Amino acid sequence: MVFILNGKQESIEKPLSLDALIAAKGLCPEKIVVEHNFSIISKEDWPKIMLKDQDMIEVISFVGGG
Amino acid sequence: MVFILNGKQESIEKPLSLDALIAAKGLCPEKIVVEHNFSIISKEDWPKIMLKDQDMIEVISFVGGG
Amino acid sequence: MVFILNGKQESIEKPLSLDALIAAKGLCPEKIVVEHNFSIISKEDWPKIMLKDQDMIEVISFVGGG
Amino acid sequence: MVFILNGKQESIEKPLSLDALIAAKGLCPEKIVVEHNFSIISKEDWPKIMLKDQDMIEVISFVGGG
Amino acid sequence: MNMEDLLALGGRSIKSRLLIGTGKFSSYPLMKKALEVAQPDIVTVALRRVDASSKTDNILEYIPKSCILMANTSGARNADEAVRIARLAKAAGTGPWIKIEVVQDQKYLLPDNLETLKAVETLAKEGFIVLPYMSPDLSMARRMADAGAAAVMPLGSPIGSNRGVKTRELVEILVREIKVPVIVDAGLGSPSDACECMEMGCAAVLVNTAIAIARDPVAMAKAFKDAVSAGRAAYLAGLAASGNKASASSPLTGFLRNEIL
Amino acid sequence: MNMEDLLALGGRSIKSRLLIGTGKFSSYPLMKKALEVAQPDIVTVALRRVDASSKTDNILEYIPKSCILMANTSGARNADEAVRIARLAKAAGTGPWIKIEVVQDQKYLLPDNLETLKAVETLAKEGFIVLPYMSPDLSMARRMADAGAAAVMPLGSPIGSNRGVKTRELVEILVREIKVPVIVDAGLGSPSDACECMEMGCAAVLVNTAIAIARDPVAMAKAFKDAVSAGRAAYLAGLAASGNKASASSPLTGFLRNEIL
Amino acid sequence: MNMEDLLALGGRSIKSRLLIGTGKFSSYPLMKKALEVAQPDIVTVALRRVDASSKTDNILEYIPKSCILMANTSGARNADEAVRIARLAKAAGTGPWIKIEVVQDQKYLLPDNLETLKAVETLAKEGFIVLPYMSPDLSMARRMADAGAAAVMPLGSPIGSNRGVKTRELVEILVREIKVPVIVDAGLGSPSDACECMEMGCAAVLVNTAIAIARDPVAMAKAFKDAVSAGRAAYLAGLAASGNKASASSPLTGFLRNEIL
Amino acid sequence: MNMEDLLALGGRSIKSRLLIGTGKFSSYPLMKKALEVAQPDIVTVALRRVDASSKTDNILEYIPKSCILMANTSGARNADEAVRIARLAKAAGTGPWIKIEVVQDQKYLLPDNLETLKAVETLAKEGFIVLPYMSPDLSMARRMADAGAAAVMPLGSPIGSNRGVKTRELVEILVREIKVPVIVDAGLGSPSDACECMEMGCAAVLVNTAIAIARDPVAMAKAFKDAVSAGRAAYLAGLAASGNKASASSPLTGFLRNEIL
Repeated sequence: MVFILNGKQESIEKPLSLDALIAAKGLCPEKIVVEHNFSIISKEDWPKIMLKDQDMIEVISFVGGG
Repeated sequence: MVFILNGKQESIEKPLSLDALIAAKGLCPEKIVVEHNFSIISKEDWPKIMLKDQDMIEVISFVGGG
Repeated sequence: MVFILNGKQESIEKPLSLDALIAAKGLCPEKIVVEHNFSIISKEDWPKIMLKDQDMIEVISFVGGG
Repeated sequence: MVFILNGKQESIEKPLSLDALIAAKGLCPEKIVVEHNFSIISKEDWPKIMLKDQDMIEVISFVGGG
Repeated sequence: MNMEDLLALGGRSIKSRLLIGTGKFSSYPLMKKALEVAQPDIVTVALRRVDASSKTDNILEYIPKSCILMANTSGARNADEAVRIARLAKAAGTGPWIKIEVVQDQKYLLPDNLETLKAVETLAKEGFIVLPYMSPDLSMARRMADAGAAAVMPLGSPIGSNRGVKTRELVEILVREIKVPVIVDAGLGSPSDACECMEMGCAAVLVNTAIAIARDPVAMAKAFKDAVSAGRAAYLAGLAASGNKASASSPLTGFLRNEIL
Repeated sequence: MNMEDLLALGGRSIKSRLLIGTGKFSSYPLMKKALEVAQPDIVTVALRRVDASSKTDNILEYIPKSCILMANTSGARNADEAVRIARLAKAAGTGPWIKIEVVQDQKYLLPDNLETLKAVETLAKEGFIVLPYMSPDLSMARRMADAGAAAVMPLGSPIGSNRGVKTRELVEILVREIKVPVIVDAGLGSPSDACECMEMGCAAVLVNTAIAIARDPVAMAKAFKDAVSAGRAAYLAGLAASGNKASASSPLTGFLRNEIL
Repeated sequence: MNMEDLLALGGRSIKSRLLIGTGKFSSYPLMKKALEVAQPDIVTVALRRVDASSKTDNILEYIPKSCILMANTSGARNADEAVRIARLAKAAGTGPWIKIEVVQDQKYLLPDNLETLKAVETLAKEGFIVLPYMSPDLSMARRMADAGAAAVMPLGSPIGSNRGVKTRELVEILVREIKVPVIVDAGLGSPSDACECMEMGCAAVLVNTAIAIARDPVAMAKAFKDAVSAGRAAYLAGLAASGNKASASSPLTGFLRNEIL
Repeated sequence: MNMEDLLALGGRSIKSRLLIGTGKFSSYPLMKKALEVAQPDIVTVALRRVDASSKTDNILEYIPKSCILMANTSGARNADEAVRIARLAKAAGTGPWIKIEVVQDQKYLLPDNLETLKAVETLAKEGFIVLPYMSPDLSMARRMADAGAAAVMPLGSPIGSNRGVKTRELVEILVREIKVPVIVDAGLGSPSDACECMEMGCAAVLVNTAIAIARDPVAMAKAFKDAVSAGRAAYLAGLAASGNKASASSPLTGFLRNEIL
């Protein structure tokens, strides 16, 4: 099963929840916001979301900007 | 019966056609355009238009402008 | 005998020294400088200068300027 | 015997007049002005001037300028 | 100036890059003289209610027949009013050329880009040759061009202010980025302002007040005409770059030092 | 432009208010074409040591006979050198017209007003028609005029910089206060710069680099010629004042409101 | 500067009229130092996809906790994208403050006023405190204010160009006519540019590039801070009018003539 | 601002780069307050005949004792008069500091560079610390520096005109070429003008009218003080260059396209 993370296709064998994905990627929950198929998912809901085939996930954080 | 000519109310007793009105006002047909109740009336149709109560007539011509 | 003080002609009967003139005019020695016939006279020399006919005296002080 | 022409030292054996020098250099009299030891020499006087040792000659002409 | 340098506009080949407005002249005969010396291809006029009582002349009789008449929609406060005026103008005989002018702000007479865009869309569809007077903004100028504007006419400064090309920074960008001709309209106060616009690469300029209220409008019209062709010629001839240092235009003559080389 | 508007200068009546310098042209024939289209009355040249080895043409053959030749003293670093060059130029046949140019500063080529003044005094006494290139300073310009300068020629910006009239504030004061003609020399980079000078009331402008190094010097010469007459005409025609607010050039048409009056 | 002169914006009382952008600093610690000396109340940040591979720090840790964080929507090419980024930013914790930046043009990064207006309408309804970066156009600025923008942020010149307030003519009109604060954003290259904006009556300025890429960003941040309060103070203190003539600041001392009065 | 950034002038280390003139204040007490907030190191005064009848205060009592008093020679029309006033001022107790101001022109109050130079030569020899007010001309500024001027003070625009640095082109050249400090005197109308001068690299500015006739001279004095240090700090911090294109200060966020990389 494949999904798109920040524009890159990735594939997994066994089921994976959003928080497991974040953890696996070693991303710091405090500094990011996650969008799952165009809807923003609050941290507390990450465990409830199980990735499905073709899911599109965006993980965003702040950078310098004017 | 009353009508509005260029924003001024006027009243008449007997029926009057657009071309008769233009003539009565001494306006030169070549240099004007006439709007009757928001639709533009070409010169040849002036005789066909008989003024009705509350009609709104605009008679416009060119002036200097930038 | 006449002399010119700041462009105005004045006349006196009896001899007059510079310091007497300054005193007579009620000018405050601290804030002025005195020029006698185009040479600057220091305060201590004022008593030594006796006015002569046609002497030209300028009494100058500071004012605002850019 | 040596002389300076436009800043360059040159030497000659036998006597030479200004007009001979100009001719020898192939310069067109119409377009130049000649200065001999800081005085301007008119064309008619060129033949009269015999070069002397250490003479300084400037030959000038017009060029583009703003 | 190169005879072949014509401006393609509204399907016509325009020779004069000086468009002239007819407002504010002290008299029609004076205006006529000014137009005769300036020889514009395009002249703007406005519309107004006829005053039956006053017997004013017909301005059209004082505009050379050879000129393209372009009515403006001055007085319009929104797209609908502009469209209505445009249709009246066409019916009145100015043909398809229309300068869209939609103004809400009565103090600076600045154009309303959004209502102007709407009017461009409607009138271009109806076959008008549409020249919108606009506030110099790249995104709206693009939309007007895409909607069928024959040209865009950004302001140099407020109408009648004679302040010159105060919007140069933005107008230069329009010139580089917009695919239709850019014609600076409003605010040009002197021939050097008009010349500067042409040197920047503008396709043309529209001038009214600076000519009409000059002490001698006829001579001023001629001055603008010459300045516009000078500026256009300079643009075509390739202006030299400017620098921060000096660069001698004359040889730094050597002989004065009398140095022995 | 008014045929009677002639510039009285050095006892002559000058028709063209565009003086042209002859430096930096890529070739003499090209320069000749530029002069033929611009039709200047006064053309500047410089002096240089003849290089016997090189067989360059005589520049004078490429300058219309009708032009007044004015040699400049470029290369002079003080009054004495300027005087020496002026005398050489006269002997070489340019007649009494001389542009004094005394420069110490080799980076910006800015004129030395004090040495320039001394050269004016000497040469005016010798009967030269003296036009000093100067830094725009009222007190020195007055002295040059009193010493017999036929005109004063303040710089617009450094020679060859094409930066325009960066000294406008001071040049405008010279125009109002100096009794001899004020001719802006140096730095004018585009026809609009020259036009602006003329609108300010300058008597003329002297241009060289901007024409000589343009992509098309002949077309650029024509552009400067037209811009100068446009600017002069505008000055004579009386430019309208500029304001901070807008002022309608069209009637703010009433009929759109349909109000009952 | 008067302690009571606070800017009411988004329901807050803002003390510093210098808003600072966080892009382009060579390091976060350097940026932190600059923010510490400039003491802005409002600081802008951007959003970007996390790169799992790179372990970059969290910029928020380098911004004083006292600052209001305002995310921008840079990268958005239309209203929908801007709205989406705004919601993400809010979810990510910047709260309700959002700088709308919708850019189609990648060369000059000029804002798209129409798409920006749409984003203002949507986000203001959602309770965001919306500050739109916009092209200085009165009609669109009015619409943005009417749609609930907390302020309008016209550009001085293109982002990062450091060219200053090239749009002064139009920005001055916004200051006079728009009822919400006018904050000049983009293009300010030096403290004097920022000072000039404040003297014009702008409510504040937003600066990023000119500070971030200065040789010494910390000192430059302080310089901008001081120039902004100087300009604001001058505006409040009432600048004297400028004139064309001189007016002596010293008495023209009489005694030197030695005239007998 | 860097504590070590002191201006070496006349053998002193000057902390404030804002020199203040004392003319035109509506009252001495008001002037005193302005000087107390601006904390200038150098303050200028003028001389005048005492009017025995009027009992005006002594201005010196309203100037902080810590200030260096610098008398000006206003009213002088030539070098001799300037020298005479300088000597009177010294006798009156201002010490060796003198601002030379020689003016013939009563309309624009422009300095006479030649007479000013003569006064510099005489007074420098007599041990005065001479700061000549001058018309920005490189050759004369060099001579004044060579004659012993402690600094040169070119005008920004006519005295009291509040027009700003209209002579920027020439002043910038002085800053680069003259070995003594360049202090812009006259014409600065707003703090941003003063800030701009400092950013250009001027050593200091002298302001009088713009402060004295402001609605609130005390607040304006503070504004000028802050703007001057801001401009100086910016100069030291290295202003970034300006460009013609935009340069993004935010990443052009990629995620919005949802492209598959």
